[in-house]
Parts: sequence; C-alpha cells; structure tokens
Amino acid sequence: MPEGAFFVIMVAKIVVVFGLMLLSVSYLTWVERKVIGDIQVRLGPMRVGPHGLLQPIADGLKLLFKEDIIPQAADRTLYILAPAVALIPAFISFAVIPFGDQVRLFGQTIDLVITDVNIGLLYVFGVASLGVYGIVLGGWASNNKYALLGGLRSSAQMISYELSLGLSVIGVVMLSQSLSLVEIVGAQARTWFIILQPIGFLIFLICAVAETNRAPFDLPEAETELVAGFHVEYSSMKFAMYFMAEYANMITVAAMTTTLFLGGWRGPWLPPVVWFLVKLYLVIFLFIWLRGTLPRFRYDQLMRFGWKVLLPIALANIVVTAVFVALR
Amino acid sequence: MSPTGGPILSMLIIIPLCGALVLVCIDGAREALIKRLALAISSLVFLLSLIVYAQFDPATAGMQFVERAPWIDSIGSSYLLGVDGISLPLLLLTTFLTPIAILASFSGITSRVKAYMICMLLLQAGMIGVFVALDLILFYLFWEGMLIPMYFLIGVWGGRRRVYATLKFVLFTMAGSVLMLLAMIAVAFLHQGSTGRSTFDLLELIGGSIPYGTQLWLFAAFALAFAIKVPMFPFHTWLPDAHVEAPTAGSVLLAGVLLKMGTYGFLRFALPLFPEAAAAFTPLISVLAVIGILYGALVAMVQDDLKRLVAYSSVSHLGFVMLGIFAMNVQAVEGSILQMVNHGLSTGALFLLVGMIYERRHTRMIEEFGGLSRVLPRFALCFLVVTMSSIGLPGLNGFVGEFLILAGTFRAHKGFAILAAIGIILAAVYMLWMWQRVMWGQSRRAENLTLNDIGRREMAMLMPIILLILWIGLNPNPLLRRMDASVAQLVEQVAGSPKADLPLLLRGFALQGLQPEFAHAIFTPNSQPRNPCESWN
Amino acid sequence: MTATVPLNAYLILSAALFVIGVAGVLIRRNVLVIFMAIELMLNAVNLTFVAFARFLHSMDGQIIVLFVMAVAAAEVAIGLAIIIALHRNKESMNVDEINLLKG
Amino acid sequence: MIWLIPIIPLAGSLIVGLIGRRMPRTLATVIACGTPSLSLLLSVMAFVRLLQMPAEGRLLRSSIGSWIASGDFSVSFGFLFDPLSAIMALVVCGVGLLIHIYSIGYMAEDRDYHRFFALLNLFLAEMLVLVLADNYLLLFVGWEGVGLCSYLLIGFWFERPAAASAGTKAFLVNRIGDGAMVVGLIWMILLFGSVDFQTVLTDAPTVLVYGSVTASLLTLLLFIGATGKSAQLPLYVWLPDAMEGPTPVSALIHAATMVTAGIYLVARSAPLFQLAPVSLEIVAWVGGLTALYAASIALVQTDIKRIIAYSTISQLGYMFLGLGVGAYAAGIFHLMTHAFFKALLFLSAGSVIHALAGEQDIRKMGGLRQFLRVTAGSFLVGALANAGIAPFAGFWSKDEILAAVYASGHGPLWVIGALTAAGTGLYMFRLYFLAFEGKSRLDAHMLSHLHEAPWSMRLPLVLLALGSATVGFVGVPPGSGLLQRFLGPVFPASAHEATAEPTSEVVLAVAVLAMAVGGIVMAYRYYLLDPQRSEALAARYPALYRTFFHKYWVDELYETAVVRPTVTSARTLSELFDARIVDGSVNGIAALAARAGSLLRRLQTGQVPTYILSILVGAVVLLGYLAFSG
Amino acid sequence: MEWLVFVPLAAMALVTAVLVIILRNPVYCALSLVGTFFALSGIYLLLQAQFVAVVQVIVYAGAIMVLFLFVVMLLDLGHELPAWLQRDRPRLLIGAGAVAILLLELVIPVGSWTARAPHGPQTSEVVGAAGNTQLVGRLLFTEFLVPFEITSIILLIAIIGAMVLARR
Repeated sequence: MPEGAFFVIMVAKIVVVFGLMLLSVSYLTWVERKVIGDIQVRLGPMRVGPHGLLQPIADGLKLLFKEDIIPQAADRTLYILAPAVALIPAFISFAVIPFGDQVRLFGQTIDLVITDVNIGLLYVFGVASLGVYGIVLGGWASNNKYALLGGLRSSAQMISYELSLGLSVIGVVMLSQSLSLVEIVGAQARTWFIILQPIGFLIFLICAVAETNRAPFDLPEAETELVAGFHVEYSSMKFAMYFMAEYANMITVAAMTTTLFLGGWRGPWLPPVVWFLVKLYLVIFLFIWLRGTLPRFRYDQLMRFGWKVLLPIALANIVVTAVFVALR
Repeated sequence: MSPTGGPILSMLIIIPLCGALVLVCIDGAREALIKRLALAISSLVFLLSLIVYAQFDPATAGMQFVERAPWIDSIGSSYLLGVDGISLPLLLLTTFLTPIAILASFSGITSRVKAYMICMLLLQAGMIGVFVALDLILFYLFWEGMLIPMYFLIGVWGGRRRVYATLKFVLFTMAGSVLMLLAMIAVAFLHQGSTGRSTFDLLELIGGSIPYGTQLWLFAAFALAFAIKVPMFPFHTWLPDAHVEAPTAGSVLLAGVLLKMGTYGFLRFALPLFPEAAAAFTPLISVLAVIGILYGALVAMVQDDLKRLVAYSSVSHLGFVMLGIFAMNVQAVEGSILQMVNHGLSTGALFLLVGMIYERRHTRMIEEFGGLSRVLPRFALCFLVVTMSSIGLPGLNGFVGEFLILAGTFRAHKGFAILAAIGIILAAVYMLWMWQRVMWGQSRRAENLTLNDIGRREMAMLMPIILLILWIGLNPNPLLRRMDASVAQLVEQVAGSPKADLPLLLRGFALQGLQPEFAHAIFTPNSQPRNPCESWN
Repeated sequence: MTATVPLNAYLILSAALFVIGVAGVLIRRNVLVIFMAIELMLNAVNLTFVAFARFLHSMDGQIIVLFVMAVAAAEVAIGLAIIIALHRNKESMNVDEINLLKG
Repeated sequence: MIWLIPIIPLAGSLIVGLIGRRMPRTLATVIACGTPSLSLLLSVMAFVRLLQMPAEGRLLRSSIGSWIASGDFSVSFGFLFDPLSAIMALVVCGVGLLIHIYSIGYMAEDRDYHRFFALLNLFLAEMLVLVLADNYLLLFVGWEGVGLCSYLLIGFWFERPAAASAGTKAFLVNRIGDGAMVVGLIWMILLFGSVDFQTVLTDAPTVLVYGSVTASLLTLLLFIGATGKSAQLPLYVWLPDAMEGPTPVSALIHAATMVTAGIYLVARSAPLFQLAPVSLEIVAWVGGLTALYAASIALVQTDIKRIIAYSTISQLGYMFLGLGVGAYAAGIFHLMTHAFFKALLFLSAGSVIHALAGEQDIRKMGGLRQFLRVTAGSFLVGALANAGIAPFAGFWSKDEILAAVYASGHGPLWVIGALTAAGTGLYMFRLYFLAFEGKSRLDAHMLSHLHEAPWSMRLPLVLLALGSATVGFVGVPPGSGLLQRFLGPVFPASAHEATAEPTSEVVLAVAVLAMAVGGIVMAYRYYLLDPQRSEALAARYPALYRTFFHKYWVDELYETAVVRPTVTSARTLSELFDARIVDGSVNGIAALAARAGSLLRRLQTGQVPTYILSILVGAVVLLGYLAFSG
Repeated sequence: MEWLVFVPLAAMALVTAVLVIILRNPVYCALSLVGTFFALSGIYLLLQAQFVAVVQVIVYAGAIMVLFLFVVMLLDLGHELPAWLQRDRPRLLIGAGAVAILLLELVIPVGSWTARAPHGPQTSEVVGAAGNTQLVGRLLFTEFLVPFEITSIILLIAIIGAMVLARR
C-alpha cells in the first residue's frame, strides 16, 4: 500500500468515525429523551422539527450562545481545560474498536477499524482511566464544595469500578488469547462471549454503567444532594462538552460491550457495520432503559457493591475461566 | 545415612519445630493441653535421641548419622548434620534436659503459657541444631537462632530486671558471634583460595593449610565468641544477671545446655580448624580458665542470692572444662566433655531446686532461709545429692569429670592442675556454706516452717537427674567409650602442632598478623573483576 | 543524524529526569510534591530499564519496570496514607516541620 | 564375695533411709543393725579363709567391673582382702556393730532415728569401701564418702548452729587434705599410669628413685590428705568441733574408724613412703608433735567429749609416729587397740551424757560412780588402756611404738612420746576423777533423774571393756606377736621395725609406764585429793594455762589468717572487681556506644531532604566506584 | 524517523518534569507529572515496549496520579513560596554538584559497558513475532514467578497498611 494512500485512508477513517460519533452523541440526547419519555408515558421533545428531530441542533445552538461564566474564585486554567480533558478520552477510545470486517474500496483493502493495536483492550482501559481527570479537575477547579465533592466521589467511584471492569474482561482475554480487539471479535466467530462469559458480561455491563456515571450510579452529579455535582458551575459550551463526553463515553462503552461480548460486527445476512450499529444501539437502549427504571444508589451502597460484591465475583469468574481454559 | 535409614537427626530438629507449629494452632486458653503437648513432644525427641545413642558406633571416630543436602549452593553451604563422640553426650543432655525444663515450668509459668511453650520447643530445636550442625553457616544459623527464644524466655517471663539481663545476654553473645561469622567466611574464602572450591563443610575445611599468622586472628575471633558463651573470665558478667532474671526452666537450659555450646564450639570448630593457633593460645586460655575456676568460686562464696551463687559456680565449673579442653589429651578432653554433661545435670538440678523454693517463698536470698532440712526432708535429700555432685564427691558424676580433667591437665601442665585442685576445695567452701545457711541451722523466717515438701511432679523432674548423677558417677564408661575414638582423633589432629608460649603469641600477632592472602581474602570477595552488567542477561 | 536513537540518548534523558527529580526533592517543602519528585525519579530509572531492555535484546528490563510500577503503587498507597495521617496530626504538609525522626 | 561386705550396709542404708519411716521401728532397727552383723560375718569368713592360706600369699580379690576407662587410663571397682584390710575390716565391722547396738538405746528418743541409722550404715559402707578398695581412686571414693557421712552426722542436729558449723568445718578442712591427695593421685597416674595398689606398690622401687624429690612430694601429698582425715597438725582443728555430733558418731567415726583412715593410707602406701625418707621423717615428727600438742590441750579442757577428742588426736599422733619410724605394724596395732578403748571411752562418756540429759561439762559432774556403776567401770578400763597401763591394750601397742621410735634412733621423739604418755595419764584420770569420783556437784534435779543406761547401751560397753582389756595380747610378745606376724608380709621387708634388744625394751617400757603412772598419781593428787591445788597450779603458770585452755589460739589464727582473708578478698572481688571493673567495663562499653549514638544522633535532623541528600551522595560515590573501578 | 518522535517526547518529558518541581500549585505539579508520564509512555512505545507503555498510563496516570490529586484536593493545600527562595543554598549546591557527577558517571562508562554486556535473545524481530505482551506474560509467569508473587504480597500489605493508616 503506498504511503500516501495509507495516509488518506487513515484520515478518511478518522474523519468518518468521529463525525459519525459527534452526530451520534448529539442525537443520543434526543434518543434518550424520547425513550425516557416513552417510559414515563409522555412524548418527549416534539416541537423542534418532526418528532423533535431538530431538538439537538437547537440545544447545541442554545448552549453555544449562552454566556460563558467563569466563577471568580475558580482556577481559570483548569476550569477551562477540564471539559476538554473529559471529552478527549471519550472519543479517542474509539480508535481501536473494529466496526466491520475488511472491505475493498477504491482498490484498497481497508480494515474497518481506525487502527488495530495488539494491545487494543489495554489501550481502551488506559484511555478510560484518564476520563476521571476531567471530572476531578472540573470539580476542583470550580472551587465549589458541591463540585469538589462530586469530583472526589466520581474519582473514587471510577477507580473502584475500573478494577472490576478490568477483571471482568480477563475471562474474555483468556478465551481469545489476545488483547487485540480485532482478534477478540475474530475469536467470536462461532460463539459470542456472552454465552461463555455470562457473569463477565454482567459485571462488565454494571461497571460500564458506573464508569459512565449514569443512573443508577450517577452519584457524582446527584442533583438531590450535590445540586449537580462536579459541573454545577459549568455553563454554556463547557457544560456541553461534559454532556458530550458523557454520551461519547456511553457510545464507547456500548461499542466495547458489543465488541467483547456480543460478537462485534458479526452477524448473518446484514452487512457487518449494520450489525455493529444494531448491537451498539441495543446496548445504549439498555442503558437508557436502566436510567428510566432504577433509582440511584446511596454512596456507601455503591462502594460496598463495587468492592464486596463485584470484585469477588469477578475474581471467581477469572478462576473458573482459568480452570476451564486450562482443561480445554 | 544413619543405620536406621531415616534422617533421625533432622527429625530431632524438626519434631520440636512442628510441635511449636502445632502449639501455634491451639487456643491459648487451653493451658493444660498445651503444657502436656509440649512435654510430650520434647519427651518424644528424647526417646528418639536414645535411638541415636543406642545405634551409635563407639568404634567410629568420624561423623555418624550424617545427613547432607544442598542448601545454599551459591556459597557452597550445605545442610550437613552428623554426630560423633564429642557431640553425642551433649545432644543427649539437651534432649534429656528439655522435657525436665518444660515440666518445671508447669507451675512457675502462669502467663502466656502458649508462647512460653513455643519458645521452649524452638529453643530445643535450636540447641539440638547447634550440636549436630557440621556446616559452618548452618551452625551459625542455629547458634544465633537459638538466642531468639532465649531472649524472649528471659525478657518476657523473667524477673524484675529482665529487660536489662536479656539485652545484656543477647548483645554480649552477638558481639562475639559477629566476629565469628566473619572468621567463618574468611575460613571459607581461604579454602576457596587454596582449593578453588567454596565450601562451609567443616569436615572438608579441617586440615586446610591456613598460615599461622592468619590462624591467630581467626582463632581469636572464634575463641571470643565461644569464650563469651562459655563464659570464660572476664566475659562472664552476663551470666549471673541472665540467670537471676531468667525463669527456672530458662536457667536450667541456660546453664545446662547453652553454656556448653561455647565449650563445644572450641572442641568442634576452633581447635581442629586452627590447631597451631590453638596451641599458641593454650597458655593464655589456660590461665584464664584457672582464673575463672578460682575467681568464680571465690565470688560465688559471697553471693547472697542463690541463683547468683549457682551462676558463679558455673563460671568456676566451666573453667575446669576449658582447662581440660586445652590440655589436649584424651583424658582431659573426655573429662571435659563428661564434665559438660555433669555440669548440665548438677547445675540444671540446682536451678530446679532453687526454682522450687523460689516458687514456695518467692525469694532467693540465702538469708531468708535456714533449717529447711527439717521442713523439706525430700527436698533436702535431693539437694544434698546435687550439691555433692556439684562439688565433685567421688561416686557421683562430678568427680569423674573433674578427676579426668585434672589427670589430663597435670600431664600437660602441673601448675594449672594444682591451682585447679584449689578450685575443688573452694567449690566445697561455697556450696557447703550455702548449704549450712539454707538447709541447716534455725529457720530465720516463720514462713519457712509451713512450706510443703516437694511433690510428685517435682520428684519426677529430679529423680531422672539424680539417677543419672549416680549412674554417671558409678559407671561413666558407656559415655566415655563412645567418646574415645572421636576424642583420640581430635587430639591427634590438634596436639601434633607445636606449642607456643605467650610472648610468641603476641609476636605472632604483631608480625604475622594481617598477611597478604588473608587481607586479600577478606577485602576482595571475588577474585574475578566484577562487571555490574554481568547479571543483566 | 542517524535513523535510530542511540541508547545514550535515552540514558541522558533518563539522567536528566532523575536529576530533576532529585532537585525537586531537595528544593520543595511540600511533602506531596516531594513525593511526586520521587515518582519522577522512579520513572527515570524505569526508562533506563526499558532502554537497556531494548538495546540488550532482553525483556528482563521491562519485567523489572512492571515490578517497579507495582511497588511504586504500593508505595504511593502507603505514602499517601501516611501523609493523610500526618496532616491530621500536624496540620502541615511542610517537611521542615515534620521531623519526628530527629534524633 | 568381698564386694558384698561394703554393699550390704549400703543396701541397709538405702532401705532404712528411703523407706525406713514407713516400716515398723523394730524392723528398721533390725535391718540397720543386721547389715553390720552380716558384714562382720562375711569379714570373719574371709579372714578365716585368709588364715588358711600360706603366710606370704594371703590375698583375696574380687572385682565388680570397670569404673572409669579413658584413653590409656583405667580403674575398676576392685576389692582386695589382705591382712591389713582384714584387720581394718574386722575393726570397722566389729566396733561398728557394737556402736550400732549402742545407738539403739542412745538415739531411741530422737525423732530422726531412721536418718541416723541410714547415715551410720552408709558410713559403714563407705568405710569398708575405703579399707577394701584395691586401688587409690576407689579408696578415695570411700575416703570422701566417709567424709560426707561424718559431715552429715556431725551436723545431725543441724538446728544447733554449733553443730551445723562444726559439720561444715569438718568437711572443708578435710577437703583441703583431699585436694592435696587428689593432686597426689593424678601425679601417681602420670608416674605409674595406674592407681592400682598392685601396680603402684610393686613398681614403686623401679619408677621412683630412693630419696628423690618426686617420691617425697608424692608421699607428702598423700600424707597431707592423711593429716586432714586423721586430724593431725595442722589440719586437726575440725575434730574437737566434731564432738557436736551424737556421741555414738564420735565413738565410731571420730575415734575408732574414720580418723584412722589416714593411718591406713600411709600404712597401705608403705612401699612408697619407704622410698621417701624425708617424708617418713616428717610423718614421724608431725605425729609426735601432734601427740604432745593434743595431750597438752586435753589437760585443761572441761568438756568430757572434747577431752576424749583431743586424746584421740594425740593417740593418732602416736600412730603416725609409729608409721614415721617404719613401725607400720605397730601403728596398725595401736590403731586396733585404740579403736576399742577410744570407742569405749566415748560410749561411756555418751552414757554419762545420756544419764545427765546432755550435760557435758565435767566441772558439773563428780561422784557419778555410785550411780553409774557399769559406765564408770568401763570408763575406768578405757582410761587405763588409753593411759597405757599394763596389761591393758593401750600399753602393748604404745609400748611397741615407743620402742620402735627409740630403736630407730629418734631420741627426741621418744622423749616427746614419753612426755605424752605422762600427759595422757594425767588428763585421762583428771577426767575420770572429776567425773566419777569425789563429791557430786550435780544439782538435785539432775540427781533425781540420774539413771543407768539401758541394756542395749550397757552391753557394748561391757564388750568393749573386755576388748580394751584383752586385745593387746594379740601383739604380745612385742615385735613378734600374732598380729605382727599376720601383718608382716604386707609391709616392705625393710620396714620390719628394728627391734631393740629385749632388755632395753623392758627398761623403756617400764620407764614409760612409770611416767604414765606418775601422771595418774598427779591427777589423783591435784584433782581428787585437793582440787584447790589444781587451781593454784593454773594460777602459777597463767600463760601456759591460757595457751592450753585456748588451744594455742589455733582456731583464732586460722580464722584471721585463712578464713577472714579469703572471705574478705572474695567479697572485694565480688563487690569491687566483679561489679565495678569487669561488669563496669561491660556496661561502660555499652554506655560508650550509647554516648556515641547520642553524638551521631545529631546527624539525624529529621529532615527528609537531608536524608535524601545523603542517599544521593552515597549513590554518587558507589556508582563512581562501580563505574570507574572497571 | 525515530528522532522525530523522540525529540518532541523527550522535550515534553523534560519540560513537564521541570514544571513538576517549579510550579507552586500542587495540582499543577501533579498534572505536569501526568504529562511526563505520557511522554515516557510514548518513549516506551518507541522502544517497542507497548505493554509497559500502556501499563504506565493505566497505573501511573490512571491510578497513582489520581490518588495524588485526590489527596491534594482532599487536604486542600495552600501554595508555597517560589521554590528557590526556600532552601538553604549549601544543600542545593551539594545536591547540584552530586547530580552533575552522577550524570557524568552514568553517561561516560555506559557505552563501554553496553558494548561488553551480553545480549539477550529477544531482538526486535523476536519480539515482533511473538508479541511484546505475550513475552512479558510468559517471563512474568515463569522466570519471574516468585518476584511476581512477592509483589502481589507487597501490594496486599500495602492495601492493608494504607487502610490502617488512613482510618480514624
């Protein structure tokens, strides 16, 4: 492959993927409102455009033009930097997630993944572990006690659940004998890992929800006690960035779930990319459903659950899987 | 391998260790069970050691029941055990005294019984290890390791000034042993230098050609460690303190076994490894031994604490042992070994007896007693036998050892033997004077009149010792016969070297002290140039 | 300029980082920052290991780095716990005021 | 079979001592007195067998087995029964049995009846080991063993402080002699490679040069041991104090048997002493001087037992005198007769004390003959024998010794012996007259209690009195009596005492007898006829009297010259040297370390950056070494 | 080509490292340190140590520095004076001198050492073929198993220790 072509294809993939992601993120807000609306037996946004389809654009414009307030006592640099720190990891995780098989286009064989790193899974975790900075820094830089508490809570929560998250996928790694996401998908040609790793899947799912700070684990922004948590001071575009980060994270996590447990882009009849998106949105729907259904945890319950329930189960899962793999 | 085919020496070490482990797992509140278990374990070890005794071949001079296994290959140290005629009596003494000491603790120890018994079993394992280890590093391991339980025995269950005493004991001993460790390493390096093989195997190291000047230094290092343990005058002051503060069983084992490690060390290591240096040091050490005999006896005479008195008497008795060892002929050395056993029995029993009246009266001051013979007739009888054994009454064990030592010493140096004979007189002085004040006369305190005579358990502790005292006194040959071959070999190894006198010794230090090869061995650990990157492969 | 970066470049970088770490320890008063400087020094060492691993064709260096990281994690956990405890007792993060070890 | 002789009393001792309290008293008594009887029986049987043998080969041996074997040295539990041992064994068993019987009555009231008999039996066993052993080391076992028994029996009434310290003193003084003896034994091993009598005594002429220093020193070391046991100058001091023990003990141990062990040792070692004329000379002089010295002290003492004790010392001196001039058989002869009459004297004294409920001061007695007829009679026989009045036993043996002294050319020693004989007559009869004759000085209370001893005490008295009167005839005619012929082969040929011609011997005997009688007459005049005159005599020579009375201040001398310096120096060593200097330097080193630590402590600023800086500098140095050393 | 990656990363590492020790606000220090870690991670990638690189991010950036931040924020530390005004000069001078020597010591002999030092079997080709992570894993669970287990015990102890220390 000529170097130029490689470069072009690379850029193209990046542009397409991130463009789509941005779009998804913005429309995810609409989806969520719609689904929640349905769950709560109401209609959700209906005014802007048909079925409120243009609502995200309107929201975006509104946030863009609102006054950007920086509190007097805030640490300006970090205050500004924090939303970006939150957003970037959310997006770049996607770089290693395969969303389709190889396709031939313009005479080139193109992998439908931005880059296949042999330690892709670790990369995702590495990047995911950075997400916490945005929240912590935002919370601290606001110089507001609610914000700080929200930030600290979130960091504690994310570090705690990251542990179980990581442990829950070890079973998958053991079964697929690889850290590369492409190969993990390849390993699921016959059986999805959700079948082989039901417990791992459940833990992963729960932890994923916690990692994204979504209900029922949305303690960092618990309105009732912390007003709005770490982003209480944020407004305008910075607030939008946090918002986007959350939804981008949701997509990433859903994509990971798909890739690790649901066979990735694999599926009969339909093209791989479609399969991938279908599974992705099913998972996202699950997230939204959860939010519409479950009440919020209390903080101590949350921590106890993470350390005393999920962690041991995840460890047990690893042991069982290891025995299984060794005997095979 | 032993005639039984089993690693019986290892068993002797491992059983108490396992026993300690078992005790760890038992609920500390079940004191009766713990006590009985500890007693049973140590008795089992004693029974096993009797097998060693029975199967020991008196005709063999070398090591028997040898066990060898690789241990720290990188420095050539191995797990090497064995007994010969020199260590066998001491091994038996150890296994014999430990159950008695444990039995003695049944009433005296009321707090932390579990920890105490664990310490006793660990101590037993360590002591046995010292007497059977034939690898320098292994020996050192046991030698130092055994300090730890003893440290706790004195430091936790001791008397009022226990912390002072136990620190003094441990630091004193450590100070000596560190130098010994250095010397051990030096010996191994020198051996490597001459043969190219790194080893700590004593049997292999003996007979190595270490230059005279170097030998002096190395011998001095070993001798210091052992002399402190013995203890020889003037390194003895830890002993009275440790004894006074230690619990009864601690004193029994301290006097009965631990002190023998020093004298044993001379016989097993210092003399055969450095025969010429040993010959050069003989005058100095003999003089110190004689001073120790007389000094210990004189100082014992004026003590008012029974335990202190017995402690100083140990200094005197062990002076005899040292004198015999350095007379370097068969009678003297056999007498010394026998005297080690005798001292273990008689002094051990003395400490038991003192412990018994201490438990009844909670004092050890001589002036508090008097006329105990009337109140405690059984006690008096036992005490009498033990006292007589201690002052060397013919027909009891003490005499045989002392007499052989004197006979051998006289052969080597008449003056020392005559001075030592004065020690025999003084021994009678302090023991009988004590006896007169404690057991005879009128009781000086009303409390003494209502004491209970010793009971069944206490008789069970004393009777074996007393029977042994009589048995060795009347028939020491079974022990002596087992020593004969080994001692003869040792004497042959050592006595062949030329004798030197004190001035020559000092000159040897001054002129030949740090010889180049010695310095080389000490300061450059490895003869090849070192490259830090070597290990990064 | 050659195509590959030589070992010495990594070593010099590592040394520079180490030195910076040392300087940090020496000039800062805040315990936390000193702690960070120590982490910096550890990282400098790690770099050396990885570089040697690469140039000596041996993975051992990388393994060591992993161990260093694990131990560093442990160290940080304990260290921070100590700092919190210190802060509770002394209300200060200033090393000049923390001299309980003074003989 | 010989070995049974000492073993039987040993068994008796163990039985009576350990379980005697749980058996009926009669049974215990039977056992306690039965064992000496058995031993006596066995001894007599052995003696008879000995007599059936040819005169030159009279020897029975028996060995239990090896005792100590180490290297080239070995010694066994071997017993030997030759004429010398036979005499000793018979005396020990015979007198011992009588004293056992006596003790039944004497100790009847004592609460430690069993202990007493156990110890008595044990003593007998040890004494028999001593006299029957076939080597020096086994002899030493008995030697120290009897010492132990003596110690325990002197301190039998240990609650009396005097008894307790007397026991200790006896043991310690003996121990000094024993120390010398041990040195002698180990030297013997070096010289002969053995301690067997057979080997040593046979090889002596080849190994030792006649008159050499070695021979002298070796024999002197043995003799020092003997002086301790046999209470000779300068180690006699324990014996008078030993009278704190029960009287049967004094009779058995401190008169008849144990104290004669030294005599036995020297006699047994005759071939050795024969090679050391200097030693023999010393033995003779020590014996002679002791005899006179002790007699002089006995003249003025007031304690009935102590007078007899000094008399014992004096008589032992006679025996050594005899040995010293080579008259070994005469020494043993005197030993034998002395055993009878001295035991008799002590037992009689014991009877008196028993009757007077413990009173021992003769100044408070007087006129006892009318109350204690048997006792007085037997005492008189003993006193006559002791004073050497013909034909009682003491006369014959003492006469033989003095004759030998004279014949060997030791004129001065003969004079000393003769003077002692006079002194003996004087102090014995002073005792007799003051205690048994004259007016009674007892108070009324005493008088009402006065009673003659029970039969068990009277019987031994009578038997011993008979013996004291007649046993001397075994040595008649002097020099070639039954005894001398029996003992003859045991002693070296050169040691057969040079007998003076019969006429001069008779003259000498008459002279000595006259002096003894003179002493008795003097006693009669001064103490019975006119007691005031004795006080006037004392007043006329106050210095002499005080010297005698205070026993030449020897106890005080030893106290200040030996005991106190030892204790003081020991105390100084303990309190100053040991605590301050030895232990002080130890603690000083520790303090030094602590001081150094407190100096070094300043390096510990507690400032973490400082520490890190030091680490850094250290790292630089270390790394520099590694980097540039190659 | 490698230089193009190396130089910016090295520069970033140095700059952020310097920032760590001169910035007054501990939060900024921590963030700078995170920057250093990232730069180092990049360099590790350059050195074909992908696994280490990622672990560097996960452990250091993701866990350790978050803890730091956590503590900084929890304790709410004030700002200190500019660093170079605080310290006594001698110490700084000694430190600087020692550090200079250290640098020399490190750099000068290293060339000669590496030339002589034995080379292992894991050339970049081998590593490329087998995979960095696989090799690390294999070594970790075979040759370095014991240290690995010990490390896990250390971590366990650290957990307990931290909990005990930080309680109350």
